[in-house]
Amino acid sequence: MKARIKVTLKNGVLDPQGKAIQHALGALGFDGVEGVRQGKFIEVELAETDKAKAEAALDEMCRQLLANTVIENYAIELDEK
Amino acid sequence: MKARIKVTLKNGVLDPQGKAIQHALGALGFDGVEGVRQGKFIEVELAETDKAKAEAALDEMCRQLLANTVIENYAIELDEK
Amino acid sequence: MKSAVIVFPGSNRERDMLNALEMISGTRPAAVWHADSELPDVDLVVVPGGFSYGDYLRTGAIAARAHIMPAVAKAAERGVRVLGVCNGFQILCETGLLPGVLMRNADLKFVCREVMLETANADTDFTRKYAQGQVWRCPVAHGEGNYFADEATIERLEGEGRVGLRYAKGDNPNGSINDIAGILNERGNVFGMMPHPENMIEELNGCTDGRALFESVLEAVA
Amino acid sequence: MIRNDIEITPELIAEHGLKPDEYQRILDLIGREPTLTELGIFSAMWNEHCSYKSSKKWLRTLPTTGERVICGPGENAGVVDIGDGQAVIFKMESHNHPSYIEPHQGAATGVGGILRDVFTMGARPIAALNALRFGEPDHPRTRHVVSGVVAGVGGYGNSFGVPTVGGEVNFDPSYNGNCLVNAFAAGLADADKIFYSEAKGVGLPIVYLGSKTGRDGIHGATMASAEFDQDTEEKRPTVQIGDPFSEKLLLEACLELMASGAVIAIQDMGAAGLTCSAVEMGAKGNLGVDLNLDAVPCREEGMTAYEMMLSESQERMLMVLDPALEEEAKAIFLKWDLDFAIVGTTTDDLRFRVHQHGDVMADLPIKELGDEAPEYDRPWEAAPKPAALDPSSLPAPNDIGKALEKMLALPDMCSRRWVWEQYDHLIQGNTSVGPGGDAAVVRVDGTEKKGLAFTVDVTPRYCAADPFEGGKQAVAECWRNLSAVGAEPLAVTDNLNFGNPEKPDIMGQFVGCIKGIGEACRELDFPVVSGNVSLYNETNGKGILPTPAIGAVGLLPDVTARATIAFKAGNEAIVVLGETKGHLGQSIYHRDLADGRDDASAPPPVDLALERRHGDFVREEIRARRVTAVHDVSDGGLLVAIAEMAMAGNMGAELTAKTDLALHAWAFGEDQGRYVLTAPAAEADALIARAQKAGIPAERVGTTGTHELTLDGGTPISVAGLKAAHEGWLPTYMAAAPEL
Ligand SMILES: Nc1ncnc2c1ncn2[C@@H]1O[C@H](COP(=O)(O)OP(=O)(O)O)[C@@H](O)[C@H]1O
Ligand SMILES: [Mg+2]
Repeated sequence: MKARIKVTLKNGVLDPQGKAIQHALGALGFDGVEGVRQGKFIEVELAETDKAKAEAALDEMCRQLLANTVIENYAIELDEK
Repeated sequence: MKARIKVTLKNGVLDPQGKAIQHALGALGFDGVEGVRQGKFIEVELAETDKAKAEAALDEMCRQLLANTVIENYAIELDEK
Repeated sequence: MKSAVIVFPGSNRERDMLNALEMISGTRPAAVWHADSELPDVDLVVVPGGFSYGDYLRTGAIAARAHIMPAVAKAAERGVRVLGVCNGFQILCETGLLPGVLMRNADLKFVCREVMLETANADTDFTRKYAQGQVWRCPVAHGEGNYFADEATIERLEGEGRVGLRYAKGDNPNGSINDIAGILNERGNVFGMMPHPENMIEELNGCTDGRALFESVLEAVA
Repeated sequence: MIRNDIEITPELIAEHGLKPDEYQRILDLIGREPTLTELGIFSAMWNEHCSYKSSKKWLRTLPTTGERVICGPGENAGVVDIGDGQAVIFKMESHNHPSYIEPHQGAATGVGGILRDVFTMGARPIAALNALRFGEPDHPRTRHVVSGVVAGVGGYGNSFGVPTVGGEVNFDPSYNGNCLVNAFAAGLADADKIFYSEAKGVGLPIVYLGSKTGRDGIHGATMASAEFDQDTEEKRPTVQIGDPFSEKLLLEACLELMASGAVIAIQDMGAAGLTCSAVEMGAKGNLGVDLNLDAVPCREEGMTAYEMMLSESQERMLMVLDPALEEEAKAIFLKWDLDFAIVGTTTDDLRFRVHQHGDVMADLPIKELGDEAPEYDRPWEAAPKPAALDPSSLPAPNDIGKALEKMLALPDMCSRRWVWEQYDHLIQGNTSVGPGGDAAVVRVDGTEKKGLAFTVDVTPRYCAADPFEGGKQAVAECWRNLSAVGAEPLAVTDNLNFGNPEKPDIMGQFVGCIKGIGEACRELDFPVVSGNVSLYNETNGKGILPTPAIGAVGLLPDVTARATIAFKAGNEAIVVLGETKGHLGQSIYHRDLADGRDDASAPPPVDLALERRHGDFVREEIRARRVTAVHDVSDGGLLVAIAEMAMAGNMGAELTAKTDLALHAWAFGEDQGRYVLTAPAAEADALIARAQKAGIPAERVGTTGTHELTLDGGTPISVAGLKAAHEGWLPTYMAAAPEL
């Protein structure tokens, strides 16, 4: 089963990368870029075939490793089979 | 207008982070993780209100900066207004 | 030798490079600001190490789009020697002056230590003062030095003698493919390398093995 | 939106860390109830961190002056003359609590903060060090904290571009819930171009520089805002994120700005950013300050005065500007893509006024905010002086070689390579001795041979057993480490980490350590020029080991005449300087090899006169190039020191213990004031004679050579084997649960 995880910074947490990208886009002549936030996009391939179990496992993975829950949120999306 | 961009490594491109994550998940006791790939998730806030124009601009941004098209693919998703 | 060192916001080994070039060539290089669009008339352009633009997004990505870079590309086209060290190597790859990409170190950690380098091709403008196969000391200091390119590119690089430097056997600090530490462009006038020869040039550094790299360029442009 | 006219309830006061009597003091001072913003300002200014209310009385007892001291405590960092019109500027600061909550960012912003302290004074940072204390290795959170902290320290310094050349790492259960991250930074400036925070001149613009203000690190406010802020869907994280890239820009812009002559006074925004920096600048200059918050560059919308005044967003500065140079100053900041905003003016009425949206959000007497902060003479209780340990109470090891190998692979004794290889210790091209030796040595940029040496030290288990001796020892060990590379010790900075000062026994530890530090600094002419206090380091009512980390700086006229610890050649004499008495109380041997975790006996005493004599002698020998390697004897004792020299040089030695002591006491005793030196065999007698003439016990204990250590003709111990054990522990430990 395939899962896609988005890890994004919580609101209000400074995002130096996003800031630098926004600035670079401006320098390249792209106008009207009002904000950029950079997060992670993680694709995980699981042997598990039970959706509920996969979801639970992924949630644990996010908590324990994939996201830093002090400053990041995460969202899990599972492939429908 | 808000856009979400996923930047992912092309097939066959080495992904040290993905590999390290997979390994770490194994060490944490998560079984059956068969593959992990890490990409980026970039959220862009645009002043532009015309969807087609926004899309074109975002595509340019990806080509010029946000993705290294030699090794990365990108996908743009625009908020429906 | 007249040389120029490009300075980006976030560059931080440009002073090391300026000092090294001055010490070895006897002439203080010009420091060229990223926002300029022209280069002085020089024999060598160096893109130095550091964290240009914080290395945010991808290492070297934002710097590669800086104002000055088209001028660097043009100089390279004219045959001017271009050397990229560490972040400079990453930037040259991002601009396309060199093929491939530098990914995160295989263990995901920044590494600063001395490694042994092997001169894989001593017949280049950047390595001629080393003997073919010579093994020498040089420090590395990077988090993303894991060189990668597709198979065809690697084959070409290897086949055309464009791998100038390799990490000596068993001393690859980052997982780089074929132990690649430094590569050339097709024409042989653009060289990118992860290690820091500019930090290995005087007694203070405990060893002067890095000098020969600069002396090679010096000789090439003489 | 937090309103400013909220009712000030006892709960709100408590949430701001103010005691009822402290609140009464506020009422008496201003004659009315404070606004919420004012309460926030008081809580920031009067907390332990800013006001030093529990420690001030004792800090005053430290010696802070000296011939070379240009500026002692009271500014962002201490300034010491190093001749030739140059000065070294340095300080150490803790970021303990943030690093436990979010190890990577906590440590990173700790490094960022101390670098800012240094370049705020006009210095370009040239070296960073870090003293780290973690919980016991088996504690479930330790690995995560180690990995994050190290990545954070490295990530910030590497990107900023300062070499991280030294530090220390310890593991102890007392840090399980409260790690210590103490960051040291030193910079270089011309002695006549130091910048201070004292505002001068009335009606001058106050300028905000650097990154924008967000809602980072608003501590007292978190709870308050949870209450007032019902419709926020997620609890606001208070973690500050470090942006080394912006800091690097800020450095370059500030140095350029200072060179332009536009800066009258400058102060970085650290803890309680805008509040502390503005109040300090005004109060020091006997001036008032009017702030207009509408002009403050903000990262988020709708920030209240309260939030802006307490935000701890990083990479920001405040300065008083010469108005004649405003355009020039602004151009510099724009060039570096940093914010530059005039946010206030200096006034002559000694008020601290904060305006927003046309309202006065705070109007307070500026001097009193600092001067009238509570100061406590907290009750303290000295622990009884511990008795010395009877050495015969400790069993001898079955095999001294095995014991040595085990010792070298202990968490507290193993190689820290795994840590410092993640730090760029070479950048700037001036590193002469990097991590792994006694003190780091960095050439003074632009000079041919002049050098500075740096070290940070403290032995918390000694401080716990006897705070006074432990305090002395921390200073003495710094002195020794500097001397061991050939540097003249100049001055120190301190970072005093303790538990809850409201407990008399903890306060007793604090007082004892300060007294010991003070005595050692006085005896060694080693003034304290800056420092930082971190209290309330405890979990579930249990304090950390008392950990007064000392950072020290020394001067070398010629870096080519510095010493390193590695054996250089075979057939050289190994000479021990100082008396070996086999003191095993509080030793690593006792604690970790003889089951002495609960040892309450006395740590090794420190004789300061002898320290000075021995250090002076060693330094002279190094400078005269008469010795080939030098290492001081500390944790683990003599045999460990020799083994470290052997491992560093990949070379063995034949050793003889000419002693009446039990072999393990000779090998592992931690008597102070000792050094191991090597010199060509033919010169050994002369070396010993010189030492004895100087009144220093000196004895040849062996000869370098081969690839093994042999003690008294016993079974040879492979140096490679020792090295494998020594180098192996930390990477193996960290590999067990990889982190990203
Ligand atoms: N333990 C100490 N010993 C000596 N000086 C100290 C100590 N603690 C703090 N100081 C001095 O008190 C002043 C205020 O310290 P601090 O608030 O930590 O500085 P900053 O505002 O730069 O963070 C500084 O000049 C510092 O050097
Ligand atoms: Mg400060």
